[in-house]
Amino acid sequence: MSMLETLLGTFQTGSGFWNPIVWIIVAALVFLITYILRGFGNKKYKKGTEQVKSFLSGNPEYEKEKMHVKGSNLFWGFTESLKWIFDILHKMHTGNISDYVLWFVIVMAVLFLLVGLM
Amino acid sequence: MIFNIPFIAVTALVLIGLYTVIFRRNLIKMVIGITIIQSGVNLFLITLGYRENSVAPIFTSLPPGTIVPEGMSFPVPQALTLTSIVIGVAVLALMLSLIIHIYRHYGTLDSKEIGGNEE
Amino acid sequence: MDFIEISQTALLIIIGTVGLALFGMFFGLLYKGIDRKLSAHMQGRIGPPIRQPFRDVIKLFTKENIVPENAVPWIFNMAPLIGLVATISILLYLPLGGFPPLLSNMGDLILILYLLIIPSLAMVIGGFASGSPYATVGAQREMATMIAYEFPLAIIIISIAWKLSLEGVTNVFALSSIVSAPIWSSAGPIGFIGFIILLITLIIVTPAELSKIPFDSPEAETEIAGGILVEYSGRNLAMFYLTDGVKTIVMASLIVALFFPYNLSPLFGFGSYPAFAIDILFYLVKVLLVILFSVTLIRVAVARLKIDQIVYTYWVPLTLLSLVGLICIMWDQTIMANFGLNTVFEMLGLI
Amino acid sequence: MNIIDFLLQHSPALIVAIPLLGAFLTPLISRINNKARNIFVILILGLTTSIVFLLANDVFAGNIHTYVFGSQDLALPIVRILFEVDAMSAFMAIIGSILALVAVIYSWAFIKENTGLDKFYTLILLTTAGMFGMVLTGDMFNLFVFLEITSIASCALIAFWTNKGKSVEAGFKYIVISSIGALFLLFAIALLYGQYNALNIATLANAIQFSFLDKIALVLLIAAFAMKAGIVPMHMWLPDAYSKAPASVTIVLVGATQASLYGVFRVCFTLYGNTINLSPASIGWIIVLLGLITMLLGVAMALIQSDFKRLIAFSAVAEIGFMFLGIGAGLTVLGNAEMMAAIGIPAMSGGVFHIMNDALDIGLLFLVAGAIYYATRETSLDKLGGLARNMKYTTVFFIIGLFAVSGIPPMNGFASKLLIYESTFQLNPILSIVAILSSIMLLAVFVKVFHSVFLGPSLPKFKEVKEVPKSMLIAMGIIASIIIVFGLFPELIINNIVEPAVSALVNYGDYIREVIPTFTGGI
Repeated sequence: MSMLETLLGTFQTGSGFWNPIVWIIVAALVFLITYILRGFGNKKYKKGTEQVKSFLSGNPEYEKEKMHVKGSNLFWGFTESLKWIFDILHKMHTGNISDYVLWFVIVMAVLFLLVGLM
Repeated sequence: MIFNIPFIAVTALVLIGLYTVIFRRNLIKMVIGITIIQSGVNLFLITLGYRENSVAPIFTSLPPGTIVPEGMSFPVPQALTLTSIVIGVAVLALMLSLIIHIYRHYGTLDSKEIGGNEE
Repeated sequence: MDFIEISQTALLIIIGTVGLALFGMFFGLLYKGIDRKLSAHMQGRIGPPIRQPFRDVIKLFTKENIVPENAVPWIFNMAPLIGLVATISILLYLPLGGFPPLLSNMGDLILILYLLIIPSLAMVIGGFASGSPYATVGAQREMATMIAYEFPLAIIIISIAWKLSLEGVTNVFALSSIVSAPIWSSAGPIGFIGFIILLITLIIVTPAELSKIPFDSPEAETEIAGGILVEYSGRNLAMFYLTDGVKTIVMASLIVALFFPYNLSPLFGFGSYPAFAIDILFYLVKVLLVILFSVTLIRVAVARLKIDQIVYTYWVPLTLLSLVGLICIMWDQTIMANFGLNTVFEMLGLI
Repeated sequence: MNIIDFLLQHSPALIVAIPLLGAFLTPLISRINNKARNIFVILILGLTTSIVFLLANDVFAGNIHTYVFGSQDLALPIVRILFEVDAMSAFMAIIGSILALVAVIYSWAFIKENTGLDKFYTLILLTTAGMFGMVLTGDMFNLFVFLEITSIASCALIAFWTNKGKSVEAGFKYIVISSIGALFLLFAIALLYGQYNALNIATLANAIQFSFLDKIALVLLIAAFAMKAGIVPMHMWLPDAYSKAPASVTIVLVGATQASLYGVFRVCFTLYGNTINLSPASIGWIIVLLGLITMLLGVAMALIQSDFKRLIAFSAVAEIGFMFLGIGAGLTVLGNAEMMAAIGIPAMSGGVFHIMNDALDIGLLFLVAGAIYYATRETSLDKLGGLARNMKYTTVFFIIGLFAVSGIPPMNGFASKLLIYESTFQLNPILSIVAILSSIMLLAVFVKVFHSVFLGPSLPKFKEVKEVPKSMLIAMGIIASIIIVFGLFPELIINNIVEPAVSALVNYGDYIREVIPTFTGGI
């Protein structure tokens, strides 16, 4: 029994709790309920017909490469509205080894200042 | 004052080395800069081991009247320096061999030209 | 703990889980119907009957469940289920009415914050898995919205916990402690303003969490034809529909638990069953009010924002607003002790 | 004396010696054939791992192990090298051993088609030996030597694919930056030696005065180690090195980076532990601040990357910020028993636990990236797509890694991040807010990868792609199963592994007393 209690033990952080095992059990239970509920639904669809084509507002489908949105195009809205931050970051990363050493020296200088002020 | 000269030399060597690494664009020169920093640090180590009027710490052939161990210069800094030199040689060899490869691929030794690959 | 106790707890959890799942789905759909009716009336329409969402779900269950050829079937089918499961499991950590959370000592506010991510994440992954450009655009918008609103949301949650930790409350992130020590009671005048600011921010965060207008650009029907959900149909879409309903309840309950944890039963001096009944009723009314303000009113009053505007709204004005709230609370705590109204009056020689 | 006791007694030396010996035997063994060599290397690392576990088991029970090379006489404290293993060292050694073992299992198939494999395995074993030496040693100069061994060996590994210009370039950048860092480290060691005539960490910690020179040494030590650990804005070598190295090398590099992280904490807590209360908050706050910057900038850069491995490398940078935040928060309250119990211990448990979690999560993701590279010869996110159909197991491992690294319950990352959020907010609410934000952005980063690599329509050019060989799947499976176990039983892990390591850092007096019995501080 003590073994079981250790395994079921709640993880305490001092300000909160987290019990993974109980969550897993509950989630499995809910999964079962929803899965049964989902089972009442209609399973069928017509494979290989027009149905399974992607919806493109009636336009013909492009070749597969063009249907796949490229990784670097994702999060456009986010990078767009915070463009100035990303521009600065981009400028920071020059890829030049001299700059890497320069950053190291700068950080060291800042640390000297901070520790010296102590 | 005369005892401070090694420390001034150490500072100067380290700063010259850093300057070389940061502001020179030729990779070979950067490697030279690193070697200069290394010499500075090694000089610093060896300076720390200096003890006025001391003898070499070889127990079997001490001159008569030596105070043990105060009269002997301490062997540890020398050992450290030797180790550091050996490591330095290994690093130097590695860096130069990498530079050969870089030259083969890029046809240049300019750090700005080979560097600008950041996505 | 002996075997009988464990089995009793287990039984309670099982019954509670089943009950809460059904409760969440039923009231989620019911409130959805009320929301639609109310917003229709606000726009001068008659609107659908309140039981319309139930009919929608039943209709979706009878429709074909199409898996498009560009989709990755197992991820495409799993995503709606995972989303619904995670959403329902949050209900177990929330106090509902006079009842304490079913798993009160097994999960806290940060866990709820993270579990709230999972339904949106499931939608995002489901959208990406559909393999349709529209769905991909919608999904990446949803993800960007998620990063955007998480900033003010984190500020709100941490501020409340920080305030409670100064009050000497133990386990500040546990919902049961937050409910038992309502934040209004310990706040001074400036802190009160701070909490009102945080409440307003949370109410504006809610529509984005639920993908409602004006923050529904992931689903924007008029431009990307339903976005994330464009390829979903039949029972998979019904799952997302239910998730949306349950998530509305969850968000409203969270706001109720954080800001309005009061119950009516102590006021009337009821005990036992009448107390449960009146508390549950009062809770349902509170949830309705929260939904009215945070979903229906905003939805009717404001038009849809573009995605970069959404990110801007959350990262600049709302983050600054909630930081002002946080500063008010901190000021209340540290500065009021030294430079509070009493001290100021004393300095002016009024007292 | 039975064999277990013997092994345990000599384990600190054996853990370094066995991989070192194995490294130089590998070229000989590979004369027989490739299979024998692979099995030999796996056996060597398996043996080392089991000794690490044996030692760790004893150390976690509360015994600090010391192992003396040279003079046993305490009167001459310099004429010897001391290995000192406390729980933190053992914790780091466990991480290193798991990563190295997984790396060689993975390499079996991953690197099979390359030439010069005897050198490859030699270098892997050398890196591992250096890493173990760094975390086990009790001597500052020895630390420098092992750091250099690790740097040189891993530089050669980064540049292993010499037919690619970028790899060589990344290797060159790595060796330049790490040799400069190491030289400043040596400078700091010389400063300490010049003042106190000692190199032993415990002896130095006993004598240290926090004079002006000590402050300079502290800055140099923190800067050098932090650079090797990849702290923003000195992180730029890290994405280059991580992304251009073969995947099985990257996972060893993760371990080497974390050994440098260990260096920061050893210096702050043990070496300067007794004097850091002279300036109670400052050093801790500097560490916390570096952690916050690292988190935000790392994750922001990761968001805009378009190369799979480079993206993971930037998120590895962000993850290191979490450890700095957690452990730095502990450092701010060092010496204040009440605050330490309320804030410090949970925050540091989170930070230390996160070291382990980061190694596993980031390691798993790099292995997945390597698997994708192996199957498609492609790492650009713009060219990949639809691989979830062809590589089901890899997809599942990626999903586990995705959830773990972004701290979605019930994975291990959630437990450690929960500890960090729920303790640092008491120092300042902003700390937790930034941490939560970075964690969500990490999720966004990897969801982007999930879409662009695994989801979407099946591309014609990847029609023929097959699942990767078994050895790579086994390697990924080992890490994934550890992640799940850690996620499901965080309480067990915290109590049995993390808590001893944290208390070893906090009660730095025990470490010093093991060598200087008269030391009185650091209770």
